[in-house]
Amino acid sequence: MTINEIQDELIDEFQMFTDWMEKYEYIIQMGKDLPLISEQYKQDDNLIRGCQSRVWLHADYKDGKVLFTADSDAIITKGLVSMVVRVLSDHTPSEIAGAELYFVDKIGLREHLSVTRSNGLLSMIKQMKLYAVALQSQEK
Amino acid sequence: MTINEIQDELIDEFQMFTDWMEKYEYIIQMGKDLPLISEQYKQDDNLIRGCQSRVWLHADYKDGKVLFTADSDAIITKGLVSMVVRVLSDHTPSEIAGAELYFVDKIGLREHLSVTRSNGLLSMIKQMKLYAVALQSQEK
Amino acid sequence: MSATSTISPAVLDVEKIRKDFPILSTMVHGKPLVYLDNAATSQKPLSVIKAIEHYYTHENSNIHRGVHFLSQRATEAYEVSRKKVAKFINAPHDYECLFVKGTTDGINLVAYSYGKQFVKEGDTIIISAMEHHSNIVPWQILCEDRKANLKVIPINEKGELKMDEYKKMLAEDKNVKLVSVCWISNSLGTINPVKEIIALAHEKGIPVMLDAAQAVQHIVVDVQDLDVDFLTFSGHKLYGPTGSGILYGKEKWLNAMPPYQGGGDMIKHVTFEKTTYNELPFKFEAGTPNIEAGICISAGIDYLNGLGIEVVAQYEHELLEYVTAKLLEIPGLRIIGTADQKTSVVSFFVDGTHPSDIGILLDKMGIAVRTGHHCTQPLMEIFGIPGTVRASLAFCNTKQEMDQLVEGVKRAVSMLL
Amino acid sequence: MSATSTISPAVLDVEKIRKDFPILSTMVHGKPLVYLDNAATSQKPLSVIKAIEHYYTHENSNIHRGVHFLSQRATEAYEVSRKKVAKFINAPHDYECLFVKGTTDGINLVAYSYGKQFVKEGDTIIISAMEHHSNIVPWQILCEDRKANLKVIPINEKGELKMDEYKKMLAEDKNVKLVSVCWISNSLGTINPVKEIIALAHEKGIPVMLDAAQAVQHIVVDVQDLDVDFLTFSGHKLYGPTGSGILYGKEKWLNAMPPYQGGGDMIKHVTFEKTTYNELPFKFEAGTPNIEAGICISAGIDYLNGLGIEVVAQYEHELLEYVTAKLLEIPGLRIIGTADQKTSVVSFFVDGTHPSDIGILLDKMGIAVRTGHHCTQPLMEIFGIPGTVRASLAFCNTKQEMDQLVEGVKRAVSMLL
Ligand SMILES: Cc1ncc(COP(=O)(O)O)c(C=O)c1O
Ligand SMILES: Cc1ncc(COP(=O)(O)O)c(C=O)c1O
Repeated sequence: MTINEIQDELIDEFQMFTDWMEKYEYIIQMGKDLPLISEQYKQDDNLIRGCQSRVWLHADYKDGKVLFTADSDAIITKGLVSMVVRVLSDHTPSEIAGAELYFVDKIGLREHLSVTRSNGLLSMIKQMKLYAVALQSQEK
Repeated sequence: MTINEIQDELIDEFQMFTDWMEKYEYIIQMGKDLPLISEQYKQDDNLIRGCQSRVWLHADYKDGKVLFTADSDAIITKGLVSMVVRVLSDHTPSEIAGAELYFVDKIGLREHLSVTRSNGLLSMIKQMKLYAVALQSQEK
Repeated sequence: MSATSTISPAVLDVEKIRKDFPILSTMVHGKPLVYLDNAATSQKPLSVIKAIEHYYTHENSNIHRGVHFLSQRATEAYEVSRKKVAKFINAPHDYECLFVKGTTDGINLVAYSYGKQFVKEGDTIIISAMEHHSNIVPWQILCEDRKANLKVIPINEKGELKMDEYKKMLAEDKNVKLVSVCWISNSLGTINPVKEIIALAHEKGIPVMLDAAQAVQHIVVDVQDLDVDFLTFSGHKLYGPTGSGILYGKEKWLNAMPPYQGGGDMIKHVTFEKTTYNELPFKFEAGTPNIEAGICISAGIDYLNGLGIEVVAQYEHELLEYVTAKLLEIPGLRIIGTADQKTSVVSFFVDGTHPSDIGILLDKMGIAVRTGHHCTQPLMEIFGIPGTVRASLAFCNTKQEMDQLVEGVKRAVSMLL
Repeated sequence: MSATSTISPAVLDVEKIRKDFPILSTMVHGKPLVYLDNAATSQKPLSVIKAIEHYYTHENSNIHRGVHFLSQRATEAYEVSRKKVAKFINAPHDYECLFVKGTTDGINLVAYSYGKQFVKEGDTIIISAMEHHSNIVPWQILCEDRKANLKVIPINEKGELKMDEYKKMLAEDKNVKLVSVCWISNSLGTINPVKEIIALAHEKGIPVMLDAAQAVQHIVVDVQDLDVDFLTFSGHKLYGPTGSGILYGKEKWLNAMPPYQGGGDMIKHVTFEKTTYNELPFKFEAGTPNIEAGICISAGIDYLNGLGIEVVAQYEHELLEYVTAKLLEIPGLRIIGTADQKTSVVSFFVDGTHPSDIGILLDKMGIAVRTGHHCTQPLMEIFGIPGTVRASLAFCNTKQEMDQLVEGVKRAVSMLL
């Protein structure tokens, strides 16, 4: 699936929820599913410090594709993080670098990407794109 | 005449004016009448610096009474100064120290005594009272 | 006071009071707003909003230097406001009350100007372990610049200052130049024994600064009774406009200190060779002041005075006791800050959850709380937690809102665990 | 342009514009207000007053740290405003635009932080002879602290900078660390050749700061075109609230400078041992900002943009030419400041009178002008006068008001002489 197909799939999944609480229950559920990163990568080097919660991000490069794993100490952030990983992971650096993440807005979670720096999500996406750009320039 | 009699006299004199311009014409007239201080006293020691205009004040003590002379480089201030001198000069230190200058307010010139520090009038009155208090304590 | 006691409705007519605050009728995500972030900033009564509007439609003008009508009018309003502030904290002289931007600005002013004059290499500044970053970082900067030491009064597990340690510091260190502590902690709600703190320092001739950011809106302030040397607070937490604040300082200190900022209004005479500074308070008020804020900070004070601060304090205290007892019924919930003397702030942590998760879910229920470290990171490290959920109360909150908070937390926790 | 030329009414519909400013219908001593003190502070259009009201009734909340709805809303409004400001001055990045209290605060910030990092004993700061006290005193304090030198670019009798002298200073002094001059003089109206000033300094690698307090409301500002290093202005002179202001600084300088104030929001991580500072712009915005001012400064900018600053500039220039010619018909009246490039300020002195006398009498006729030294005492000494009467114009003034001013001055002079 392309990045946008995954985004559309996510938007679809959220369409069935009629109120905020249901949405967040689903996000929390995604956050609870399995650890997203192996413990060895939960170290300061991989830490993205938001104002409130912490996010760890690790990138692997394999067969021309970037594989992301991530985690957070806050479960809602973790749920959000898992969505972003689902969307961006396993794509080529140029796909990732060029991706426009519209799903967050469409699902109604724009505030989590806002300037308030209340969580590490925005910094995480930035970091993922940086990795991609770096790998992209290696590719050439 | 007592300080208050002079104040009342001044209030009376201003009663006949119906508008601001006439009032100020009269004040300017008072300002123009004769220099109020001899040149030798127009020196920095006797200078009270307001934010806008400068006022010079000199005090003599004679036969138990304080004689004030004063001047200013702005003519309206000079007019105001001449009124205060007329009210306070030639009285005993304790009369001066205890005087309440209600005439300024009654004539409608309160703004000239305001916190805006736009002229040296307020500082001048303060200074006159300080002289009086100093002489008063000598008296005892 | 037990959790089930009713709050006497005779004390304050809260429903009527709430009508004075237009923003309280906001709908958030389809729910009525429950505003429990009063310690971050207070909402403004209509009288304050109207005072601002009145200023701009009837008085606006630059002050202190103009001879014209509007300038005189604005200057008068500004200086009358200063007098009201002085009366509010019982300052001996109005010129000891400087208009500043807020608490942070007030502390920085003292750190800079007092520090420049009085703090040398090897000297010590004492703060406490429960300080807001605004009462930490300015002293760190000063101490780094001067090679001075920053010492920290520790706290016990209830979140109270260890006064014995403070006494030891004063006894052992001959070079303490200033003590600066908060009156009330913004993350714990602890009311510190400031009168005793001041008296102990004064025995050694050491001045004391109080960060009263969380105090002025909750308890009676009397700087003469306290004999405090510096005290600062923010207008925006006191029902007044953002960008307003007060630094009270004893005349003797303010006179001995060099100015902080240079510019218009703070000078007497300027030449390129030599500049002489103006008298108090102007020496410390460089540039065009925030005239709106200066005038309207006292509109907030008027409003509070209208209710009566003792009545407000009592009501807020009853609310706090009520909500605290209710919250404690939630399994796994720990109250952070359990000092014997407390007011208006309840901070908590629920085992197995992250504060920000609870905050996000409460927000979706219309309940505004603050989550995180509340600008007191060192304090969070002492308690070993990433932060807390903090509900901070004011007289415009109701018992019903306390119930909503408790129900909201229960629901959030059940979703998260 | 001759004095009798009519001002094209097509340019601006001033009568309509005046309705946007509620305060302009004030009666002063029974006369309609003629407000000619715009350089001291501008009046506020209704849209700005409404924006303030809207903030307090719909958005008020502390920003940057809250997860709840109101906090997010206020934060968004605040950061959107920063973007508007950046666009207004064509800053490359919005985070190079710091919210400050005003021009004085902006200059003090640079004097402190840039000075701390870059100015050492024996270094030189260059200012000019026409600076406002706010662009003199902070440098005096810095130079005194650091044992550095303050050098002053002299002016000619028209009130223009002697550029030759400036070039000589740059050529002869190898230790110049900063040039800080006003773009437009508040007492003379002179528009300085800032692009040339900057280019000359940059040839030697010296950064330049512009005091744009009197510029932003009258001419188009493009910091990239100027290539200026620092530029600061006050919102209250730009139709915005008091206590608002902007300091633009190039990223490379702001990153190299230590923070100014310490406190909440400007830190990344605080421990008692070590504190790491936040990124731009937050590093320089300690404490709860003046949120109202930050948001509403751009309401003033929006208003001005709505009229079009080129149109405004043209109209104001025509007014200035008109009133200048008329005033010169009064015997004994000297215009102070007759630079070839001038805008919106006319300062004058009438032989045999004191400026404050004229100001008091004009006030009684409802005309608000400023009298005195306008916070430029050294400049008054150069001209050998105690001060001037200054009429400062804005787009909401009319030709008829110019006539009233001239008639008023005539009447005042006839009373005084
Ligand atoms: C040229 C100039 N610089 C600086 C200032 C100071 O601005 P503020 O008082 O708003 O800080 C002013 C305003 O009076 C000014 O005209
Ligand atoms: C105890 C305490 N000190 C200082 C501050 C800083 O106040 P401000 O941000 O208004 O400058 C606050 C407010 O957050 C506070 O609660």
